[in-house]
Amino acid sequence: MGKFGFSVMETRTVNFGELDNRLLGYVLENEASFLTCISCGGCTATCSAGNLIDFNVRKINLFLRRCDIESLAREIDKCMLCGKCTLVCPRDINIRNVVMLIKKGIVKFRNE
Amino acid sequence: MNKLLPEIFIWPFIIGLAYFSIIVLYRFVRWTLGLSKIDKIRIWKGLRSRKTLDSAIEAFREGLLHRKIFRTNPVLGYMHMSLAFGWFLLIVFGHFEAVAYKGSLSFPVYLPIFFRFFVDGIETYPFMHFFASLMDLLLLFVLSGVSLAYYKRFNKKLFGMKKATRLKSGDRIALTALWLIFPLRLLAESFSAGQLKNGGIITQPLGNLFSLFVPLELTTPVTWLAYSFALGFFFVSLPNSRYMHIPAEVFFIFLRNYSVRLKKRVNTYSLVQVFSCSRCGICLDTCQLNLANIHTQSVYVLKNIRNKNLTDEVLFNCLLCGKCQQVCPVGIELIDLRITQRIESTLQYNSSYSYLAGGEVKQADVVYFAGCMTHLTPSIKKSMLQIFAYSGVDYWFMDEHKAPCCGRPLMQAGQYDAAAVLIENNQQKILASGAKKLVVSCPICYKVFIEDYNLPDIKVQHHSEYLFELMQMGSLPKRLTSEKSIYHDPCELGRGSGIYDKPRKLLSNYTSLIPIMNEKEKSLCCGGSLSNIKIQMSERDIITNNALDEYLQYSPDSLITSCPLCKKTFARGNKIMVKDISEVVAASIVQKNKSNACADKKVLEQAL
Amino acid sequence: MGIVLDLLKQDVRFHEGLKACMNCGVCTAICPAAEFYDYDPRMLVSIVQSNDEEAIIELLKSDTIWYCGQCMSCKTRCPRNNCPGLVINVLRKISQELGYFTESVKGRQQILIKRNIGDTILKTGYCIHPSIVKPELHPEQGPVWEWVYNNPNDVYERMGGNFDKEGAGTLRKINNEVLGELKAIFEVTGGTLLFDKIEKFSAMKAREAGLEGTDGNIDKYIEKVNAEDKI
Amino acid sequence: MKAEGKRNIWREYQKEIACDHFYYQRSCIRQNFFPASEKTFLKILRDELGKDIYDDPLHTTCTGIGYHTDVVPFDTIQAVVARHFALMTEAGYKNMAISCVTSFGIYSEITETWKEFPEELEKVRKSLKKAIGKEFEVPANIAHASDIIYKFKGEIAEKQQFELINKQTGKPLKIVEHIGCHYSKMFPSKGVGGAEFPHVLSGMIEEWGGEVVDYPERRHCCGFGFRQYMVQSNRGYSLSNSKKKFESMEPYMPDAIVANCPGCNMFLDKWQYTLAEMQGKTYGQNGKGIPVLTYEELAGLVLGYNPWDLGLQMHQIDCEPLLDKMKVPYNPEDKYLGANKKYIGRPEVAACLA
Amino acid sequence: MGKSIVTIGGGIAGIEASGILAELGYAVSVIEKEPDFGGKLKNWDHLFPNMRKAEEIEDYLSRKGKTPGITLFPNTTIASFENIKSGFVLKSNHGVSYSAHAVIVATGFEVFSAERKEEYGYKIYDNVITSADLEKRLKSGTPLTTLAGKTPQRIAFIHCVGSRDAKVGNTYCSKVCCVTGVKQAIEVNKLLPATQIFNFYMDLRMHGLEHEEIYKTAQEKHNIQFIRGRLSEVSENIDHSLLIKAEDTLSGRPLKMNVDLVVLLVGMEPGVGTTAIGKACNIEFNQYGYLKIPDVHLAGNLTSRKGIFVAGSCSCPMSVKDTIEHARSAAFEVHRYLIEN
Repeated sequence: MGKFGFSVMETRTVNFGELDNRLLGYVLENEASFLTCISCGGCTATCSAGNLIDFNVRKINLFLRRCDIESLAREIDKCMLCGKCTLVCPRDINIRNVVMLIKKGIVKFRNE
Repeated sequence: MNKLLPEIFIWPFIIGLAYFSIIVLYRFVRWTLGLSKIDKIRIWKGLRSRKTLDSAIEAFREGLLHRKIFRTNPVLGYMHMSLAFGWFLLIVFGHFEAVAYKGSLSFPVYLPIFFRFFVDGIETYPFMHFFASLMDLLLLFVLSGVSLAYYKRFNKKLFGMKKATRLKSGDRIALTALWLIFPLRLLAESFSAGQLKNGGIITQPLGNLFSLFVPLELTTPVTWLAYSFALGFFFVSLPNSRYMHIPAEVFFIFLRNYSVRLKKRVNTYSLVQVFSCSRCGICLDTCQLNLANIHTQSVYVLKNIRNKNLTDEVLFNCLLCGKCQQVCPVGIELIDLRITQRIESTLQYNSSYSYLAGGEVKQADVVYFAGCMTHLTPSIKKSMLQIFAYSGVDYWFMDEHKAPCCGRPLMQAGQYDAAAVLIENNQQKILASGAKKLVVSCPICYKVFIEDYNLPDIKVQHHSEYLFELMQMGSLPKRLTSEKSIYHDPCELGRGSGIYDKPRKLLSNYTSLIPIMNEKEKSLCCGGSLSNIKIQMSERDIITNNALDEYLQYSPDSLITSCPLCKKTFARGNKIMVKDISEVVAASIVQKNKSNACADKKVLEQAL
Repeated sequence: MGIVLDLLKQDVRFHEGLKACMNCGVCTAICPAAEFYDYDPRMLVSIVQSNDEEAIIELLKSDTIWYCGQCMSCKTRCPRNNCPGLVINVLRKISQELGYFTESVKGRQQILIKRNIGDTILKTGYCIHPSIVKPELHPEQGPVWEWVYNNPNDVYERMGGNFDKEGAGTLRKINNEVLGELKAIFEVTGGTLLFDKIEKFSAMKAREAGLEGTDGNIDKYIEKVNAEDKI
Repeated sequence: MKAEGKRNIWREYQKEIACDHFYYQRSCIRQNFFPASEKTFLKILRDELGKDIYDDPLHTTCTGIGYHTDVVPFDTIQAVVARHFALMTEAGYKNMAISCVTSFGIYSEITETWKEFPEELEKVRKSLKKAIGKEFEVPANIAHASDIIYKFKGEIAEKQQFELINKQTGKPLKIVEHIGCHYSKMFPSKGVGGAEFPHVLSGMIEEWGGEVVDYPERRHCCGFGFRQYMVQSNRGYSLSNSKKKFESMEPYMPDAIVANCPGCNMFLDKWQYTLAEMQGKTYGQNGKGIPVLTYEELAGLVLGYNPWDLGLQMHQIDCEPLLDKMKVPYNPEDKYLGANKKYIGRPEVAACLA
Repeated sequence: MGKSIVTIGGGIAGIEASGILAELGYAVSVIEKEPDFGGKLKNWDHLFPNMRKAEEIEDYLSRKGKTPGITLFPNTTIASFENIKSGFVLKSNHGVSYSAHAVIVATGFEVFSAERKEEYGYKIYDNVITSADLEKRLKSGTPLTTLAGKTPQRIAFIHCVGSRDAKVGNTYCSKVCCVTGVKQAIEVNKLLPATQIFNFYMDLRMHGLEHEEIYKTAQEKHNIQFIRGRLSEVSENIDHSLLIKAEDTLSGRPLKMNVDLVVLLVGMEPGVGTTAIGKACNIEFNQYGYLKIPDVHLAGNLTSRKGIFVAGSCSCPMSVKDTIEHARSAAFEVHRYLIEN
């Protein structure tokens, strides 16, 4: 803040040019059904964890595609893997595998 | 003594045997040392108990007679038995013969193995002709197994098997060597008999025949040498091939009888089991994933563990339905082995359920836990609440609004530590409720409540058991309809928890059950299993539809199950009316109890 | 319908600003505030459109409504001819009417603005007067402004101004008669009332937080509001 | 970039601007920070173009900043604006010339509201009558001061002394235009050239020999944000938005920025200083800032007015590099003198920009 | 029968309806302002949902146009329109009179003029094109590059350009742009597999039975990324790439992206021809400027004047498939009318 009493703010804008999408690639390569997500939110609506806390499964797709790994890691940790999302998904996406792959990918790319 | 060949020809055999013995001994020691302290104490105590004798008998029965394979598949059983037991008898009687020949217990280790090479027909010893013929017959016995094995390679259908395990190079060498040992022995003994007149009822006529057109001076030593090499190759390749299962299985039987158990982490007992797999392929055939052309069955997992190339794709592509474990002739704990591997592979994964702290608790006699899957099949939930209201039970619907998952899906994925957090939270709430009974609608939850929750003084029941008990107490109306139904055993409730009869007895009050081929222990998986992380929905559908098609052959009016996930999965097939056992019971209440309609309505509204 | 919805619908700007939103997001895409604050005008309009009184009250108590910079870029682009910026104006007005503004960090700042801009209007006839742009409060204005601030008569005279003097021209003194008219307009049209409400609710909040001086002054409160401290 | 496309759009948005007889409405911010620009505007209109424009001592602020910081209600600002209309009516004028873009936006919004909701107009008539006993007529024409300069840009060009050409290279000066948000974003039809490709400033620049640089964040707000600047702790918002613009225009290496909005002129000037202080970053050439001019200052330079009479010394970013390029003569000694060439001391030199 | 019909417009609808009526024995004059027939079809490359070549339909229509009984009048417009007792007399720009017992208006649509969506910079920025432009490029087979000849690394398809937009006066959905956008995205992906493709949409209105499948295939097989957010603006970077801005509405954050090519999926509008003919015939328009049909369910081919019928997209946005069906039903309505009168 210094002498001014304010400072330059960070932008919230998603800048598509500067995204690191290794994790996205890893997940999509190993679970192709995830490509077909239409962000309908059915998963979020049924989610057991989401019923308990502010947790949005749909946004996992979003964070992954926007390469917001920090938010992704924070959110994915809340999943209880109960599998309801997979059962309601209209596009038959294997969401539990996506969750597991993300968990694995986070460890993998953190170490790389 | 035969002068035509220096004794050096036995060395391939001797070296092989020595190598084999050292490696196997080394492994046994390493495995033993790798066990936990408690397990070691168990072994120490067991060694001096009856368990040792029991184990020896079992080892004889399973390792040599292959009783379990016999039961599943008699031809396959005979093949294994003739090879293993026949060879065993050859060795045993070969030793007796050597004793008889030498008149003492001291003779070189190779003598019984190459006996006819060393013994001239003009020498005599007790029971000479008896031994010669007995050994011939035993060899014939073994050879019958070998020829079945040949045949199996080329035509597996003879054995009623759809699949055969794929071979690795180590296996190939061992297999080739094994296939060659006994024919070579037959040839060698026949050649020797032709020269030395020392054969039995088979080898002597054969020898005489061969002597007419075979240059025995040359072929006899060469064949014995080849026989020795075949043995040597076999013993050398054995520890690195699937035939390691022969010693490992014996070791496994002893450890198992000494109450050594699999832990939640991979240890040397896991390895003992991995090495005990004969890759007989029985697990392959029973696996429903074959229908979807998925090749991740237990035998491959064990093989991959041995070869240290297990991938997530294989490890997590399993329904954990338990059918393979049910039929495994060696008794390997296939499910737990897979789960421990899953635990191992997900150790670094993170999870955070800090949001679970606390939660509402109500006092009641019975705690009802519907489970996540039941929330996706609200008719089950509705039926259970109707039944509770009808029977006047003081209950608390624990996960009516907000409750964590039971933890089992996490466990199935290997995430035990994560599951523990959920378990702890649920456990505290259940204990705080003061209830004496926990009723669970989902078999997946049921199993974890039984096995992994610490709920002293609380009886955990799946709703099918609970409803059976209510019926016995006369708290439920009975109303037999003309409907013919099939009862589908959910994996987790049937093979997983051994509950087969209570649901059937309960249902007999409402519907007539059609007996079907694949039921109880042999029941099919619906395909919906949460345990399979990798399978695609389209592949699940194949399994589901296959099961449905099998059921439809019996033309039932409805398919009854007692698992919300089975119900949901079968309903997806959209081929037959699928009901939960609770719905069947609840349907009779609505009919009988119109005066209670008001109360029902309230319950109904609550439920919805 | 609750009071908030009533108030919303009474305001002509609400009807101007919100016809029907289809959640397309063109407003957020170019919203300067959405770029730097955790703020999404589309979501805000969506909440207002929901007619959910409770949710709207939450909004009125939140920082959210105070992030907009009133550039009105949203109006240019909206394919449904809505103007989230105008809807914000109405929400802010209601938040102040009902005292909800003191519930949020950004909302509480209204007392600063009222005392700065609001009071300056009635005192000088201008929104901004050199006297309130004190260099110590405005370091960003830089040394040239400090020079101007210290030499207003000379600088403005050289610029052809009429600083603090009767008659026409730059920064002329607005005479009392005109200021009287301005005050009369504020009285009649609710301007004074709004000033009073901002003062009243801020004082209440200061009292509630134990930040009221013995003579009823709320300087301590204002200090904390200025620093965006917790209250 | 195809110029023809823009020209097509400009043809679509030809707003009506009165020719003569204006009632002038001053700007709070401009009076404070760019007082000479308003003086220059009146001078150009009266002396160069021979127009009649009335500078009424009785008008006040429109209270627009108060309105957009939400301390002045809509009813109040409508009545204040109505009072100005009443003053205009009393003075016998029908055409408004508005110095401030915020005011211009306010006047537009209010008159549009009255069109759509006539009952609001009646309400305002009543309350003004009640408060001060005045009656008013809605102006026939409301123009922003930049509209008027735009309209007469050709006449100004005829009297042009200096072209917007870099005399050192012979190439047109590269100038970035910045249009105040409230000029046409609310009502595109009320701005020359509309909201997306406004022509009001680019028209002047091109007419007077310069080259307009179209850069990606051209339309982005300077970040004033009213309450976002008025409260110290919020100013990061304001600063960050301007920074975004500077970063976007930097690769084009503009020689100057021209704006038509008081706030924008001030912020684009001052934030360059602040950013240089905070982050050591400057966006102009040779480590200096980019000079920021009002359109009157630009017109004044073109007409050969003394830069210090135009008030360029009140800018934090020095305009001398631009004057040098244009070969506009100036006396550095005179820059910071007070009235009657009195020495009043000099501002401290901003080291970060030197 | 000897009754005569004038069809105004020689596009898909006009030819199809006229062909059927000619087969039924009527004398049909088809008036077309362009030198050749087939309407916009000649600008399209492949048609959804089955990716058939548009030329196949063109061939079909040109055969249809040769049905005995049809007379084609290219380069002709209607100058006047008169009511007579037995029907109508139309006079052409060449001074030729046509008498008709019934008239079919099949004047089609116009592609939305994307330059009206100023913030997208069509005809201003070098690399902003429309879906119609892209279709022509695909058809011509020339390599798909930026104006400077570079292979685009990133392409954005922008949905709802000129549709669902009060700012340009078209509040309706043009129905075909969603599926066109996805179809073209797939085609571009096949041509330029290394290029990242994004579709910016609000809703994907994949109305036809197979259209949803096209969408899924685009995601699954062609890795096309769909971003839910309407494009707010396009601006040009110094390297002539484009900076586009939308809200990533699913995350509630603004989103910006540099792309090399922007394809605007332009909607449909009633054409000037439709407006002129409608006025000349004195028939009513609906609120969107299309020809008004009296009953959306039961009278889809009628107009406000007896004897004047409508076929194809001059009544509302239609796909090729819908247009052919609409033309066929128009022929039936005309036939029924002529029998009854």
